Amino acid sequence: MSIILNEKTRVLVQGITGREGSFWTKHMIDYGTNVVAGVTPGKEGRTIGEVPVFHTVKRAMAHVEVDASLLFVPPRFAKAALKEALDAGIKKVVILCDGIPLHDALQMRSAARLAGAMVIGGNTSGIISMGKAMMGFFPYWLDRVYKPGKIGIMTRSGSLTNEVTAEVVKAGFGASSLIGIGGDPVPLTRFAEVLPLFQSDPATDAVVIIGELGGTMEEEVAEAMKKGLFTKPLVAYLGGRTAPKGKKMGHAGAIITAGKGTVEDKIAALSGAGAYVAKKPSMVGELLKSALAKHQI
Amino acid sequence: MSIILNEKTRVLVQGITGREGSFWTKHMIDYGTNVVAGVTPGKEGRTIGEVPVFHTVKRAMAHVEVDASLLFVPPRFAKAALKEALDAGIKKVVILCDGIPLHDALQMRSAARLAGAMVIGGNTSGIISMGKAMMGFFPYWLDRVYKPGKIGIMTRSGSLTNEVTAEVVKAGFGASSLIGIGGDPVPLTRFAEVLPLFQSDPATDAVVIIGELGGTMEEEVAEAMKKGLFTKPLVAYLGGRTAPKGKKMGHAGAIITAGKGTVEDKIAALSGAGAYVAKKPSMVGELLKSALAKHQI
Amino acid sequence: MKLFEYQAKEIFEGSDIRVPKRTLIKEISELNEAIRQVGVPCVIKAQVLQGGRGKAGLIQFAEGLEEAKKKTYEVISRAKNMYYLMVEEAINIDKEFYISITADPISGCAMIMASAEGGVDIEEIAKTMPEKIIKTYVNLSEGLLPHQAHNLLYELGIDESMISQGTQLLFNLYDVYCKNDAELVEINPLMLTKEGSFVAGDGKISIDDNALYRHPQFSLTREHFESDVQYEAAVEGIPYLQFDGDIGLMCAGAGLTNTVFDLVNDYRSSVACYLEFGGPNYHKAVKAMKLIMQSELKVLLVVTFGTIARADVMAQGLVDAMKELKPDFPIVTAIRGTGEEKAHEILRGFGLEPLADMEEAVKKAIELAGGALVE
Amino acid sequence: MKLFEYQAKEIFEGSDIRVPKRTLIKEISELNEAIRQVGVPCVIKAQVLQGGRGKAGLIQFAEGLEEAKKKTYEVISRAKNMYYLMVEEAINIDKEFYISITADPISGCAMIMASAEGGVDIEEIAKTMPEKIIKTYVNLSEGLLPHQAHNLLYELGIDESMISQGTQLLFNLYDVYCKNDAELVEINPLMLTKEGSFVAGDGKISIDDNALYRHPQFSLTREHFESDVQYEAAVEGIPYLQFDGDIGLMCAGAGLTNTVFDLVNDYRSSVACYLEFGGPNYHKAVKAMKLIMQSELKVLLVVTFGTIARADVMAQGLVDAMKELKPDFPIVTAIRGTGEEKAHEILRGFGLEPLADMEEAVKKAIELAGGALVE
Repeated sequence: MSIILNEKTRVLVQGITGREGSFWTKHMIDYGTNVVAGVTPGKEGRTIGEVPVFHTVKRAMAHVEVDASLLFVPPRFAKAALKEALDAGIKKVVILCDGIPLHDALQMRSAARLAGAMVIGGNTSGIISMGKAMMGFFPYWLDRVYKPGKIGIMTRSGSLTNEVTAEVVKAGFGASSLIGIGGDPVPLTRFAEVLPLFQSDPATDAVVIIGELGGTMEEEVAEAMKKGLFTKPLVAYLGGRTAPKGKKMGHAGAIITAGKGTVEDKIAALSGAGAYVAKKPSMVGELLKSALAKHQI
Repeated sequence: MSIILNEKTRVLVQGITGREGSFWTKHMIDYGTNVVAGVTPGKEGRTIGEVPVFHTVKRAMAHVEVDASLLFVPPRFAKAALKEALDAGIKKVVILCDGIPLHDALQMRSAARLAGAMVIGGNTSGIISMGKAMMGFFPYWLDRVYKPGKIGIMTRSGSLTNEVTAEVVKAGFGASSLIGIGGDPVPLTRFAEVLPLFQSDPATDAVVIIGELGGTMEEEVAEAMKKGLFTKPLVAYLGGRTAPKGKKMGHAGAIITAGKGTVEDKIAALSGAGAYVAKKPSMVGELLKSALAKHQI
Repeated sequence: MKLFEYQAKEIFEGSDIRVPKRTLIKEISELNEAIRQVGVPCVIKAQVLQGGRGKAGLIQFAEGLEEAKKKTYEVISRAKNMYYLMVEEAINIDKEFYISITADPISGCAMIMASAEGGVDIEEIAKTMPEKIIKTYVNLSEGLLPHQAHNLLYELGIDESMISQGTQLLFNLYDVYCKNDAELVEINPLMLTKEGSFVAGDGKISIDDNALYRHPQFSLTREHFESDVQYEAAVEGIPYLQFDGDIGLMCAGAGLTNTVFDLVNDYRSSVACYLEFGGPNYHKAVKAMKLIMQSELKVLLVVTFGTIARADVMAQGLVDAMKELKPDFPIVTAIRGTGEEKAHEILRGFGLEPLADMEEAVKKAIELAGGALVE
Repeated sequence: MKLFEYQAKEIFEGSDIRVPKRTLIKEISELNEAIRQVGVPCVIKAQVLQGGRGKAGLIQFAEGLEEAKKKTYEVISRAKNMYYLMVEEAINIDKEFYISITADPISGCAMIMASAEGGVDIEEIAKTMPEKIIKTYVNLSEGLLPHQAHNLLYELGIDESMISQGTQLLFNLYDVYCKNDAELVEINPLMLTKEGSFVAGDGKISIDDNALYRHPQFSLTREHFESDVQYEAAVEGIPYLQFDGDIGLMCAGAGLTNTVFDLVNDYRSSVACYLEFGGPNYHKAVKAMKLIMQSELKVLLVVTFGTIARADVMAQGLVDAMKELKPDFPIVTAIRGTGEEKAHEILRGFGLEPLADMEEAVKKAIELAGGALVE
């Protein structure tokens, strides 16, 4: 089992003929992903590997059935591409690009909610169901990181994901699904919205969240735990604990504003809700072990 | 029984302090309507009769519960007033004014559907549940027209309603509910959308629709009947049968364009679906009698 | 409010939609100069609001100056109520399309209709080959989206090289639709030139009368109407149509007026004019009578059944109008609704017989007009 | 991109939001003329981007010219990195409000926050009296609706006579938010004058960097940065922050960089600068090194764990930079991810020891910087 994506999920790639799009499409297929079609306006008739390319999503879907779409488009076209996918009735979308304008992101979040679609991203490496399929770019060949197992992972940061997941693997675990919700100030799906999927996934024993300063997503996770909506063990690592107030720390979403978003607050909320908070990545493995042990008693 | 509105329905009046608004509010109360509050920005604290006035719908609803809103506002403010009602969660709205800009009406229709609300109008006298309550302006004191009974009436035309309903009463019947959907090219609720309410209303034995040239609403009624969604006897009178093509006949909605909207087409569709079509108002009563008689056999 | 072709093309130009070179002339003496500006071959086009100008011989092609003169005379002789002629360059056409934007009342969206069968009567295509019309629905809050334009253009079979220009055209046309509160914008034919440009061969724009207050740049002028009386009625806000029959209708309420219209026709009589003085106009009986009296009619038929439009106010207005204007035709009334007792009193006081039944009134009017009651 | 008060007020003025009379001066010699224009009493305001200017003594009130001079000297002496001073008329204030518009990431709406407790620190109010902040959510596709403005203003306790002006102000401010792709627009205080006008006492606007391509009128200039090196980094598109500690960070990936930042602080050492050269910048090692070398640092710490940002490319870049720029500080590396074997080879070939563990690298760097490892 895995959440959102598995080896049967029929994946469409919007922006498939671009350099990154075509490169990673081949890797996704190599990993086992069922990529059924691609879209680039003006490029209908071409193929990427054996994947047929169409002018528009509608035209692709007249030929193949599609369950999910992956957007390999530049940030300024992300809103239009998402609306195209939603209009075509696609209910799962992953958006990778970094740099989506804030006002576009707000409208995208609105549109996704209205359509009842799960839209992951932007500013993410994507999602991967270990050993089965991926939508995005993950160095799955690094087997000290990308190892199947029973730990669900959610992350706001691509670079930190490799670092933390390596610790999970080092402790003898592997991952069920890894969901990169992205580092933008307006993630189109939030931690607390993915959590129920992990809760009901029998292949997930515990969840690791990789958070950081800024926003209120970690607090929402704590809220969900307090309400009993998530009852499996949860380990969190949060970057930017010592970051100064008011500075954007790399990610646009990683900023403390209006007194909100300090890692202290997040740690307090999560600990108060029964989560285990790692002070540094190397503690994640040990915490997972003891969390799972306690949970079994 | 009656549809949409009864004597318990808590009615809000937006634009209550205007000349028409205050005049007809008193008549509505006189008729039995449960008018609980009114809204006019800047007029909070006043009363119309005993009805308290508030600045905004939100403020009114902080004091009283509301089931339905009646808009007595000029056409250029109709869109804003409707959005205010919908935002406040009101699911039944009647809009009386004539002259709503077409593009506003389109957006209002979209907004109403999105909110899952039944919005009746514009360009209508409103709705009346005979002997119980009314939202709008009806000369209920004319008892040769406004008589309770078991015939549901839907109409695109105010003036013709009195004429046709008088014929229904003359034939020994009365009305259960009378729904004026209005004469605009974009009625916010369409005949076929009201029909299911009459179908499931035990107090309605048959329905009379008062249609006219233009649009496709009568054809949609025929369609619904063919699909078995409406099975009670239906009598229709349609004005403008001899109207020349391409001329607006009074109502903005009453125009034959793009080859659509001729009364001939409507008559053919309705007759084909088993409805009884009266050639003139004076035939409606007799047709109702024979339709009900046939239906009982 | 319907705009003339020349007005539509000005709006198109202002929204970066290409239109042919053209000049507007008022009389034949300006033709030479016009042709000097647009060149030959050219097209002579009557600026009138009626549809089917091509079939009616109101659009004529000319190879050179002499032919143009001849054709201009032809158009002038055929056109009624024409204020301007357009002299337009002839375009080197590769293909013609149809495109329009109207309102879809069911979805609450704007509806773009397009067809690769351009230049011909779209209503004909809608009836005979509906599958050749491509429809795209645009939510006004969202606006036209790029993929909608792409899907439409690819489905029309537009060549890849023209997709980008076509997309821009659609956005520009949608912009014209929204910015002007249009009921209709239409380009038929939309010409694809041999040189690879989309050019609007014709232009129809109809502005929503209810939204004219947001667009003070548009005003109804005499040119928009077939007669002075129709113009006068429009300025007054009174719905008024002119026909050439016997019975003048002065009724309150659009639906009721249409019904009386049908009854008159059903009984094989005919309508002289259609005046609807219900709603906000119910106190305008005198003004209405002034308009009516400009028509030729044998009998005036007044039918009302009002609520807000009070019967007594309308009856008094009618009596006042008769006193002031002294019409020389007989008047039949069926004035009912709020205040009807008082109304009937007023009418009787002035020697008019107040009828209570619409059909009876229609029959009486036809009888007075000398028509036969054949159903 | 944060705008200065004077820029925000220009934008406000262009959107019909009233602002006080004001003049911008660059030096004290222009003060006389400025005061002649705005009158006395007046306010002297440092045009710097830092918050809390009032508390920092960077905004000063003056009754007359002499006092204004004295206050101007005071402000100049206190301000760092200041390019302009604003001389502004003093407003006759009846009441002060707070108003701002930002993004609400949960609803996907714009969020208007308003409070009748204007002129003070809104973060303080948010913490201590959250009930005094009124929030209104605006769907961007719908825009601000009149009833939303009315509800907000009535709830603020605005007098009936000011509702209409207040509504217009909200619409104008919302317009500024949308038209400029703003992250934040804020007026604090929004002054209600004794004469009955709303006037923007201050103005904060922050433009979304990701949307700057839609707004070529805004460009980052040297004035927006505390130092030359921060300006240079911004022009290059490299996230860069300056601190005054010992260890320079040159890491790939924002999350990873923040983690290294925490580890350095946890081990009681300190960060000299924060440079993030992941994502599109991973091949810019030489440029990154040039920026880094403008800081004072004892050790450079390079940590990466990349996917698209290939380890070998970054390692080679680092080696190239060292060859070209010959930095005089020791360098500790933990370069991992795609291409890491080749990366380690490259580093070893240049005499650098490639570490594989982040924490180990941090400890090593601190040791080289001469710091103690106290956790």
